[in-house]
Order: sequence, then structure tokens, then C-alpha cells
Amino acid sequence: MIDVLYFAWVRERIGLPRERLETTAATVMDLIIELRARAEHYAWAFEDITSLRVALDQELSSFDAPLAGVREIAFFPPMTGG
Amino acid sequence: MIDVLYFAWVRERIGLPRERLETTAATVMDLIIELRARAEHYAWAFEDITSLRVALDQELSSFDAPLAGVREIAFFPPMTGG
Amino acid sequence: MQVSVQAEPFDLGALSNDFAARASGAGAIVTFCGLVRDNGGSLAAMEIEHYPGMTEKAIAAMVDQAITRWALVDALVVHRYGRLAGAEAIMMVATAARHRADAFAAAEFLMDYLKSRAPFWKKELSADAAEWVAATQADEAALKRW
Amino acid sequence: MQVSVQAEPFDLGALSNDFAARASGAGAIVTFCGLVRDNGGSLAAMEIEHYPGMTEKAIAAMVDQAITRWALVDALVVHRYGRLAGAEAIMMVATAARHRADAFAAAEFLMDYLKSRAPFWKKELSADAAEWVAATQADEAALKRW
Repeated sequence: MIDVLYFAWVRERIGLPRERLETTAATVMDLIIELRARAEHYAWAFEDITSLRVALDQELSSFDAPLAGVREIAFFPPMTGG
Repeated sequence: MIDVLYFAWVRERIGLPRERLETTAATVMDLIIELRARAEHYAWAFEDITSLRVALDQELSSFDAPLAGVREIAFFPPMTGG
Repeated sequence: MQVSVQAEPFDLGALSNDFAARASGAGAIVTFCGLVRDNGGSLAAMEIEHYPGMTEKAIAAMVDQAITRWALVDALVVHRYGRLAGAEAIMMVATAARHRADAFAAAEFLMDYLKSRAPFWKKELSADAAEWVAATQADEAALKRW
Repeated sequence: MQVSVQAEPFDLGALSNDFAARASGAGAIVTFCGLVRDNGGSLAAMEIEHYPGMTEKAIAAMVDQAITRWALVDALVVHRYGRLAGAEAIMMVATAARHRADAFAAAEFLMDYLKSRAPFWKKELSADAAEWVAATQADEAALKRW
């Protein structure tokens, strides 16, 4: 089981801020492919991964990172703080 | 007649903050040569002009600048503001 | 080090004075404050979303790095989230160092990192539209200098 | 523009808040504050001499140049003279711009110019000595980047 969090327009497209999923995805990209196949609005949120960032257990990571041992994954657009 | 002002260690070496002088010096450097000849402590204040700056009528200037029309000349070390 | 991620407004002046008073041995204090910009007459409002937990950790890591790299006496980051009105203060950074070059460099470093590496997302709200602020090439490029 | 050359202490926080409140349309406020440094335990005192008349004109010219070059919304310089105790604030600069890069650059420009082109001279006073602060090569070199 993994907690999946969405922020900003990723959250708006998917329609919820977080969910708990059962997955066998080995990497972040595998999980994205699973999510895209779930429904139209997931496909829309994940259509262009160059406009997305990912954090694993609250650390910025990359799409080819393995998910083994990860408890929390977050998807969001590039940050705009400051 | 010209007002001559001294600041920081130039003032301390000469022993006064300002004086009014009659001079026929054509340039700043001519005036410095006149002043050096006045007394030992003037010679000491003006011994190394690379460690001095000059302002004519409150604008930074150079040692070869003409004195014609100048009412106020100031000698001081490099500034240390901020 | 002082890091605060908060919904409440903060007082730039009071925090600056407290920071300066604590910065024993410093010769230079730099502060930066980001404000909601007034876009041509009509004050915009702003909604700021963040990632609770990650935000504090990411900022503390940046501040640690700045303190070490520029031998800072102290550093502070305050960043708001939630709904902000036009001209309200969004965030502030303060750095204290012995010399001005270090205080300036550290403040600019922290700003560049907060812009692109702290998990905040801004949405600009006007009378008839709401739009997520896009990250810029310039902000991403600014990180390369450090 | 606000320029003040004064013997009296100033309130960094109050001036920062007033400056930010007036800076309508700005997205970025940078302040710099210079303090009398505590040199290893014993607080130093400082005596600052200046050239009344020239000082105000020289600073106003620098501020004008900064406002034009970085399209500043506003800028402020306050600089004290006379006797200052250890840890007291010597001077401050504030700049307001739409974007942070301009506010930072203008504040650094003003600091570099105030250091080497405004007619102030600092004397450091310790228990047993008084010494004029020497201008540094680094400060003079800093002007070259502008």
C-alpha cells in the first residue's frame, strides 16, 4: 500500500488530494502508466510528465526511481514558491 | 579665496577641519605643492597622494583638475561608508 | 535558524528587528520580502498551496546549506500559504553574516531555491479568473549559478 | 526616494514596514543593514565622520542611478554619523522592484557605491586604540561589476 498525494493542477485534474493505493509498480513511471489507465482524468493529469515533478517520502526524485519501501509518493507541477 | 576642507586622518594630521586660503594655484596638484611647503604637518598629510581623494565643490575630482571658479576643495582618504 | 511555514500574516519589521538583535557578531543583515503584486490597478489575490511536512524539511535543508556555505551567523525563512490579498507579504528571508557579500549571496541563493525547490504552488486570482502561476525558465536557470 | 544622513539611531523594522507599505506595485523588497561588528567578545565602538552637503548629494545621485537602471518602484538610504556603540545599526538600504533580481542588484549596487563613493570615514575605537578603517581593494574592485 502506498499513499499517493496530488498538488496544484494535478490535484484539480484528478479531483482529490490523496488516495491510498495497492500497486505492484516497480518504479515511479510504472505507477504513472497504471494511473493513466485508470480513467480519463488520470490520463489527463499524467499526459505530459515533463511538466510534472515527483517526491518519494518527501524528497524530490526521478521518474525511473524504484518504489520498493516507499510509503508516500507525491505528484505536482514545478514549484512556484518565494 | 578658496575654502579648503580636511576629513578623517587628513584633518587630524593638519590639525584643523577647514581653512580659507588665498592661492594662485592653477590645479589641485599645484595647491598640494603649495600646502606641502607651508609646514611639516602639511607635508605629512600630503606625502602620498595615492592615498588621498579630492572633491571640488562637493564632486569627486582628480589631481590635475583646474581650480578656476572652484569655491570649495576637500581632501580626504578613500571613503569607508556603508 | 528559524523556519516558519504558516497561514498567518507576519510582521516584516518586527521579525527583521528581532533577527538583527539576535545576530551577535554580524556586520551585515540582508532581508528579502515577497509581496502579492498589484497587476495594473486591480489588486490580485493569491492562493498558495503547499506540501505539509515536505515544505519544512526542504526549507530547513536549504537554510542548512546556506549557513554552511556562507558561514552565516544566522538565517530565517518565513513563508505563508493559503489565501493572500493584494499587496500582502507572501514570504521573507533574512541572512546575517560578518560581511555583506556573504549575506547578499546567501539571501539570493535561498530565494532561488525557495522559488523552484520548495513545494509551494501559487494560484493568481483576479475578478474573473484563477490561474496557476507557471514556473519560468529564468527561475530554473537561476539555480545553475550556485 | 528617501535619503537621510543622521546622527540619531533609526529603527530598521519600522522603516522596512513603512517602505514596504508605500511600495505599491512592487513584488520584491530587499533591505540591507550594516551593524557595528563585535570583534571577538569586546564590542567595538565606532566614530563616523562625513562631509555635510556632499554626502546627501552623492547618495541622492547613486539612488537616482539605481532607480533608473533597475526600474525601481522606490529606494531608501539611511546612514548615521557620529559615535556608535557595538552592535548598533550604522546604515540601511531598501529597494523595491517588481522582480527580485532587480531589487537584489540595486541593493548591492547601492552598497558598493556607499562603501567607496559616499564621503564617510569610519574610525574603530577599542579600549586602548582608535584606528581609521582602511578602504579595501575588494571594495574598490566591487565597483567594477556595475
